[in-house]
Amino acid sequence: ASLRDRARQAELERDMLAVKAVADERTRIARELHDVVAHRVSQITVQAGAYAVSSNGEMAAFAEGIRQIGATAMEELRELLGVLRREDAEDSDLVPKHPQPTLAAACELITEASAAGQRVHADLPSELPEVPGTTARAVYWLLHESLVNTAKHAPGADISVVLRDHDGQLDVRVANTVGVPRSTPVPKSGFGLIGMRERVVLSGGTLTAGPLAGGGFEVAATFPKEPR
Amino acid sequence: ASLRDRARQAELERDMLAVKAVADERTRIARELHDVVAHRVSQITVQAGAYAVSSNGEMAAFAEGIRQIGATAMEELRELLGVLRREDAEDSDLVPKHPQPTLAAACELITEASAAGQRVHADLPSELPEVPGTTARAVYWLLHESLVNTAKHAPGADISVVLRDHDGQLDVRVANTVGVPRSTPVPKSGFGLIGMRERVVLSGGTLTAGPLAGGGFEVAATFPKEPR
Amino acid sequence: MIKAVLLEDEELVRLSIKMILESSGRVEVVADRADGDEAVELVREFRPDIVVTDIRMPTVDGLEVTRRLHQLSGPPPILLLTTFDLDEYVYEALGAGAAGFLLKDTPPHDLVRGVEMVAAGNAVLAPSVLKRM
Ligand SMILES: Nc1ncnc2c1ncn2[C@@H]1O[C@H](COP(=O)(O)OP(=O)(O)OP(=O)(O)O)[C@@H](O)[C@H]1O
Ligand SMILES: Nc1ncnc2c1ncn2[C@@H]1O[C@H](COP(=O)(O)OP(=O)(O)OP(=O)(O)O)[C@@H](O)[C@H]1O
Ligand SMILES: [K+]
Ligand SMILES: [Mg+2]
Ligand SMILES: [Mg+2]
Ligand SMILES: [Mg+2]
Repeated sequence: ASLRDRARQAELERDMLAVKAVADERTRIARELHDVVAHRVSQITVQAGAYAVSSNGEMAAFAEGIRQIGATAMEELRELLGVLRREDAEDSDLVPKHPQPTLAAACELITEASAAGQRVHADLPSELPEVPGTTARAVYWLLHESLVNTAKHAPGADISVVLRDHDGQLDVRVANTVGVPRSTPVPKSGFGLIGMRERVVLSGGTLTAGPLAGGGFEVAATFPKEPR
Repeated sequence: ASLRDRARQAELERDMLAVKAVADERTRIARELHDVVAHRVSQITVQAGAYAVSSNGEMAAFAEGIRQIGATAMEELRELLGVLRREDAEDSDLVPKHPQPTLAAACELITEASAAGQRVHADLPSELPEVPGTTARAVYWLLHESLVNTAKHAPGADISVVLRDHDGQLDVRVANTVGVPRSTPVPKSGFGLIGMRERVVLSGGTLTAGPLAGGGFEVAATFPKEPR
Repeated sequence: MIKAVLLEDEELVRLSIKMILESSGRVEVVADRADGDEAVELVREFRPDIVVTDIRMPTVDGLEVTRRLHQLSGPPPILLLTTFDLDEYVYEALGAGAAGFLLKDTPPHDLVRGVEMVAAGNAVLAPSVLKRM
């Protein structure tokens, strides 16, 4: 083939291959999610549904709680799979439809955690600043994961959440004390902080996370308030 | 740029872009899975765990069943996340990540099972035949699921694995004796054999699976050695 | 009382759905099986008001059940259940004559209502599918 043909061909293939590679990958992941994960979650939900109509009141209440979480998870899986399988390339970016996380939604996580019995002390600006969507999303998931992590790795700990809006940037800090040692170990996998860091970096911010000198744990991030 | 440069450049980019597109996509999906789906499943499992120790026997049994399915789902999610997160660029080729199951890898499962205390007797050809990738993959998962099933549904059983290479086809048979009855019931879902059958059929083979007349269980498949 | 035949290969799920339907006091599951292979015989024997069937089953799936039952004269209405609404089979089965389709994680009361609707001769579709059609 002439050099010109070769160049044109390679350019074409470059684009097509990238598209195809992503599509194949999506299909494979979608299949795994559908066949394995969604299958289990559906089992849980159906079974919980059966007990939710039981005449034993305590049992029914517990089962209904499980059923609702299961049904929500199924919806989220359907949405994720819908995105993975959606073929039209235009809106094929993986924007999560579900929580459209704003800073306000992020702050609500604090209220919910308190309601669920976590000991959170929050220090927020009187007015939430305007921030780009990627920042709001990163803050939302940072708070979410930090609160989950505290419940998981430091139950009963005192948690402090500080949001500070200054000099064109937004600082977020979540710190917790040691908490009560767990009697049974929890599974650790370490995917939470990785995802957190990626979201922060994607939004143009920086993150530090790690144990505190006197015990406890700290997550601290700084975000630009202007889109990059 | 000269045409030669343009061609070389585009060829290079073609490959790199495909790899990068897949990596980005994986990372996004992994985050979403962790933060949304795994979080819900973990909520279910934790709640069910709390009720599994309830003094109400019926409640405890129900909750323990749910907890076990939830824990399995979490393991599967972690595995999927591990695969999505595996970063080593070398083997980040665009083919499915899971173990890249070869016949040799399939046979290793037998060694691993023995090491883990299962009583396996294997009858393998002195030289493993060359088979298409879909066949190797199907054999791998067939063995994997059969060994898991035996541990789950017939603990302590004697297991026989036979691979026979003859007349252009590959026969695989896994059979087990009855084993020791379980004191607590295990969650049954029936997804394993369905997935197994799908994989076998995809490779152009046939499968029979079911209880043996004298007790025990048998899985037997025949695969073509040529790609379809 | 609505008489239902229930086909679902997973024992756990089958028992759960049976429990949900019967707890209403308005549905009786007259026969339940882990496969669709006996669907025609079951319908002949039990004369159900409805057949509630899983889509994916090991040998004879919900799609084939639908096809087979539709060769009978006066087949009972068929309600398909599926784990997932994205199942390619859903559309095919509806085309083959199923009267409705619901997700397995439909809330218990809606599941019972769905069975009543279909048994009464109506069509029922999971909301998420309606959205896409
Ligand atoms: N608030 C915290 N208090 C104490 N230790 C923490 C806290 N947050 C994180 N850690 C430690 O950091 C590790 C990594 O956290 P990360 O969220 O990445 O993973 P994980 O919570 O173990 O698992 P998952 O992938 O499910 O989130 C944890 O395993 C834990 O040891
Ligand atoms: N080796 C075996 N010995 C005895 N019974 C078995 C064996 N393998 C499978 N079975 C029976 O066949 C059923 C279906 O097996 P299958 O692997 O499809 O599902 P499962 O193991 O119950 O659940 P999972 O979806 O987690 O694999 C099992 O529930 C069990 O009753
Ligand atoms: K199913
Ligand atoms: Mg975590
Ligand atoms: Mg199994
Ligand atoms: Mg099924």
